[in-house]
Amino acid sequence: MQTAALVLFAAPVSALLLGFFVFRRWRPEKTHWPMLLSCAAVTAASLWMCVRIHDGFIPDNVWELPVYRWACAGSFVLEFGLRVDGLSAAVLGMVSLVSTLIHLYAVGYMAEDRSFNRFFLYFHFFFLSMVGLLVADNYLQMYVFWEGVGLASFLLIGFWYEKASARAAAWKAFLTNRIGDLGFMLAVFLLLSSLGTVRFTDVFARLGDLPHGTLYAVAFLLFMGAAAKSAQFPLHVWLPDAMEGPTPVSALMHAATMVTAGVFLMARSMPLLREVPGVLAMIALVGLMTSLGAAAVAATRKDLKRVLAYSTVSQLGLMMVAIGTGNLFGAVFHLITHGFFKALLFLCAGSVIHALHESLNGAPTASVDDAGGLARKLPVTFGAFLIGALALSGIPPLAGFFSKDNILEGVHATGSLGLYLLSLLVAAGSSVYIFRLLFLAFLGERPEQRGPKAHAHEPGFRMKVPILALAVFSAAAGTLGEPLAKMLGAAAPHLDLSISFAALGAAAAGILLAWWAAMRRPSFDWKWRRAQPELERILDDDFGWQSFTAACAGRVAAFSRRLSDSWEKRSWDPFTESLADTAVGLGENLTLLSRGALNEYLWWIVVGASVLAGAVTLCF
Amino acid sequence: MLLTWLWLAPALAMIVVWAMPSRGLARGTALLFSLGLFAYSLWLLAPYSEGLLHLEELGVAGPLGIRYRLSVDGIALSLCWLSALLTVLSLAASWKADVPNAFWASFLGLEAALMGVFCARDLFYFYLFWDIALIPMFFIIGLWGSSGRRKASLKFVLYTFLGSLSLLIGLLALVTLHHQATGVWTWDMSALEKTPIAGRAALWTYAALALGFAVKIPVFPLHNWLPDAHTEAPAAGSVMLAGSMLKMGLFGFLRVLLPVFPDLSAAALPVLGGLGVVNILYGALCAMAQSDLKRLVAFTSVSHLGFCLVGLFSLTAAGIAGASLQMLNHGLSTGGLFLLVGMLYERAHRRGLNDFGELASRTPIFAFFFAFILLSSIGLPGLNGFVGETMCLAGMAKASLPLTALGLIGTVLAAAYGLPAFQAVFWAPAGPGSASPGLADLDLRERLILWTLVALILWLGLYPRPMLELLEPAASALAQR
Amino acid sequence: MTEAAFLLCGAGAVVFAALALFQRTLYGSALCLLGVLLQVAGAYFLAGARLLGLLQVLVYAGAVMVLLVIAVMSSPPRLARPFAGTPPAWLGWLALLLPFAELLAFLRLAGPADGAPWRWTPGLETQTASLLFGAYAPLTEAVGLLVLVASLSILREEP
Amino acid sequence: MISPAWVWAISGSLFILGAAFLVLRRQLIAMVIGLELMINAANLNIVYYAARRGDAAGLAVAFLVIAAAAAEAVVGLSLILALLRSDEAAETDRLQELAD
Repeated sequence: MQTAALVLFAAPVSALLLGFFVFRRWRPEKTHWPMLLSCAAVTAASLWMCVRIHDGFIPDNVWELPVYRWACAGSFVLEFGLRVDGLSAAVLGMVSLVSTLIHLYAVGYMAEDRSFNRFFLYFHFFFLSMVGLLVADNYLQMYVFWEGVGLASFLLIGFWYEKASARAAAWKAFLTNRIGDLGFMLAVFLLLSSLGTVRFTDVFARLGDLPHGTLYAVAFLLFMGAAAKSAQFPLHVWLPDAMEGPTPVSALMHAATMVTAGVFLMARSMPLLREVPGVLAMIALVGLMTSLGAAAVAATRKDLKRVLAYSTVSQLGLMMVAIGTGNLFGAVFHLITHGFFKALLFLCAGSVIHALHESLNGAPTASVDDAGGLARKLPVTFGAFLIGALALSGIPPLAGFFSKDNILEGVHATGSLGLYLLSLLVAAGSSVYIFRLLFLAFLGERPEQRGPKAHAHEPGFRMKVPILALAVFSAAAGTLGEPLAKMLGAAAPHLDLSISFAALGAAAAGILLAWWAAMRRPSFDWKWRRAQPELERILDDDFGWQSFTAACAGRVAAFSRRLSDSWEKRSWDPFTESLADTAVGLGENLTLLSRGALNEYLWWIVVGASVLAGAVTLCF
Repeated sequence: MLLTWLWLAPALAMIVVWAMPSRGLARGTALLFSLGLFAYSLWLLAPYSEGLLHLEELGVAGPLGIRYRLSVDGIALSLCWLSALLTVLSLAASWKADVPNAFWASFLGLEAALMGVFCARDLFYFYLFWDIALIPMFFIIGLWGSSGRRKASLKFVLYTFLGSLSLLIGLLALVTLHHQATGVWTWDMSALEKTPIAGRAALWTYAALALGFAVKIPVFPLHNWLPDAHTEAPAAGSVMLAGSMLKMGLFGFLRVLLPVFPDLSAAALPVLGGLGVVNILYGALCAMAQSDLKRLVAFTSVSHLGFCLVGLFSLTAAGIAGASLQMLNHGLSTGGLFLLVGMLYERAHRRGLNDFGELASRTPIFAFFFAFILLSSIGLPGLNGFVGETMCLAGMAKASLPLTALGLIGTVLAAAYGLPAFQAVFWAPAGPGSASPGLADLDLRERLILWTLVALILWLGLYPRPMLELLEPAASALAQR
Repeated sequence: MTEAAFLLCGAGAVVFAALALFQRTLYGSALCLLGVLLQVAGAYFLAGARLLGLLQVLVYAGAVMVLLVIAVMSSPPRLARPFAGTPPAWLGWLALLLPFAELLAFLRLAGPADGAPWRWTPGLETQTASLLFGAYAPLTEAVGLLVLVASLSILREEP
Repeated sequence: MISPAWVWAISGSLFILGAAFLVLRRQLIAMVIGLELMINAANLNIVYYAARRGDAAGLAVAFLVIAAAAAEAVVGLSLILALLRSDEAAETDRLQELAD
């Protein structure tokens, strides 16, 4: 295990150093080789760790290794260490697998981009931070890599920094994450000041002596951090704009790995959350609200990647619902399967954009208007997209069915019918928007679509291999249920037939609705937009939330301008400088006294003498 | 005599450099000497035992118990290193400037005064060096600054003199009150610790001393001199000003106020801690709205020192160690930023944010260094800024949670002023009148300077333990009181 | 009685001073000053300091007034007679004759000083004289020298 | 026995009239006159008390005061004469600057 952990960190760091110092100067177009090698090494190490933990070689599935003492200060000691247990090994396995495939895909996708080297440096830096985040053994170390991931997303979203929209999206993503990190950090400080330590084992062991108020606050603040990173309701504004980045970035970070960090944090602090049922209920509610809202918006978007982005937000909401209902296994299982099929969907969208490259003239995303009838031109991509769509909507043989079904069982077990029905609605919604996209983009052409009548070509071999691999994984991931349950020490998943049938029915209903809307009435999608422009604007604006956050940011900026200009420049600065002028003015007035009029001098003498005399007489 | 050399050597070197016949010679000796002094200050760690290095007392007790006493503890030693290092870097950075010998001499003079302040054990010598430090900085800003230097240097001097006046009043009051209470004339800091003075008199002395130090840290209402002084000072000047002169105020709090009035400091926590938080937020908000790069960096240093203040007044070992570490970090990252802005100004003679366009593609090396040091200054974890801020706020979390939360908002605002500035200068396309086209990338000398800074930032960020162990005993000693 | 006379002389001095203030011409003021000086001299006599009174008349009313008159004469006409007109004649007569009238009136009414209710200490003046040239000798010499030096200031060095 | 208040009244009014002269009149010569008045007022007072208490020293002082006043008047008037000779201006509001 020691060596595996060492490989986890040594490989990416050495690849980065090689890439930055060696390849950047001499052979920038070859930088992907060290990166791919390190990805392979990390995947091997993590899979090996999964096997070790699965087979029970590690006592009670937790392996810890304190590395070094980072800082000691008075009462508390901050140490860096590694902790690999069932949860982190499983997620690490999925993350490293998906990252390797997406790295491979990115080689093809970014082949002709001029800053190829810079892209891979940032990409691999993200991979390093993600790995670091998953194996951290205390909250502070997790926070360090947490912000590292945030920085990587800033750099990668703003990769094509010539475009103003990319710059704005990058900055928006980083700022929203920073707001979430504020909560995370405050929770860390709360723990530090009350318990004196932030190591998971110590914190969960001494949960008892935390006063209930602090416990409640810590749980809420941790959720705030997770909400920012996993794009939950109040802080989800950055994810749709994050599609400005290149597609491999959207695939890896904003679909499979980075956004799941929030859910991972929640899963990691499950013992703490279980102490505070109120927060759990709140998490379930927020998760449900986010997934419903995102599903509704996703079903109406025209841009390929935006639909997938909102779908990610919706699926993450579902995972949060699972966490909220205390179903840790369901959430993690869905996280893993979602990682596979969402990455697959994004990669297929990537090849579509790559294929339509000429007609898009450089736009990072393709709209449904540009696509249309692609199935004939891109058969492989269509097949993979179909598998991904089926997995996402939860059709039995594929992965989505098992994990979503488990979540629904968890929700059903809580007994609240409303929650269960709404979750079913979310399941239906997810199949609606993904199949609408499938029908619009791949099958049947519409008059409004400027689709590739002539020349869409299948993407290169290097991009096809990862797509096919991911297709296989998203098909087979369903079987991962039992081993994952064993690793997490949770109960083995059993299929409750009634719930699975209900879920299957919802999914089928969704597909039928999508088929009816897209295929039976070809131009329905464009007609209702013209009919209700108002509805279109609200949905585009996230029910008004995007403009609200933009307005808040604008108000803060205006306050800062007012503070620095009107207060600093025009009132406080001149005030202090005016002190000098008043002193000078005082001096000048005093000089007027001695203008040379002798009589006045004498007059002052007489006045002075009389005052003195008066004082003397007063004294005696 | 070890410590006396620390300030006496640069003073002598100042005279020697001033008298040098040729400018090249003066520049060379100044740089070599500052390197030597830096090595010497590092070597000073060897005899450094637990707690104080050692008490150097020379001569006989003068009138009113004044005696030439020097001593240095972990915090003071680290600040000496910082000033020595920053002098080396600023001298190296202004290598190409065509300036007379006096320029190099005044830097050495400034270094001498700073060393004096950090090592002084006797309040009288502390005050003496405190005021001497002002003179070279006045010349640096006044003679070699940019366009508005007259007003800025005058404002700087008037503000700081006001501060040192209040400091003098405070010191005199302290000593006389101490004499009345104990009948002993003494200026020695360790003797004055936990003075038996109490009641209104102690309050007024505390207020006077605090005002004197607050002007130097620039606490919120008294900070007007900082942006002007920085925008008008030459690059090397603002590195020294931000890097080590601002620390004199904090060092004063640390060395004089906390040990002498422990109970009052505890009582002053909400006031001064609150002011620290106001400093953080005010600095960050003003930085967000600046269009001049140097003024932006000046306001960031106001925000960083707010963290130090918060850490200091948490009166916990973690807080104080964090504050002293944050002083070092601020010296490195803001010093680095000023060096970078100086290099930019050296090439383009312009500092506006929107004067430059896609520098990332034109000067990639410069972009890398600027990004790295900017990230360290907005507190990206893994770099040094984060360590300092976390320790300060963790210390304050014990004392009062609302202040910690407000402080944390400061870190969010840090991202809000840091990244847009970075994007405007490096990512945004070059505007019509921008100065980007003709810019040359960094040459070897500049790269060397910046690599040392990057190395230090990374070392303090990833493995701050050795430095913390140096600061730890002094901090916990203060906290226990 | 002599005290009353003393006060009378003083009052006279005040009257003359007031007159001087409102004289339109410098001559007038100078004359009134002469009046004041004489009245004060009279007061000294009544106070029994006869030598002092004599000195007052001799030094003050004599020498200083002469200087003053010379200064007034040499001042530019516009200045000396700002409002055109000479000082009223009665003023001059009054200034000169009033002390004599007082002296006469006093001598006739009260007789010689011996009847003074003020219990003059006899030999007061002899004591002052011996004092002046005894204990205060250096002082009187210095004052004499002072007067000599002061008079040098009159010499006008040729430009 | 008249109360000293009367004497003080007289010498006080003499003194104030002298001061008034000094302050109100613009001609320098008038000022000198005012000065003489003030000195006489003071001298009157000294003599009165010297006589009342029979103190010879008082009278001696009075002597010296008269001598000093004379010296002072001489110097004053010569200055005024010098001024008159130079630019025919002996009024205060013409004499503003030290250097001409």
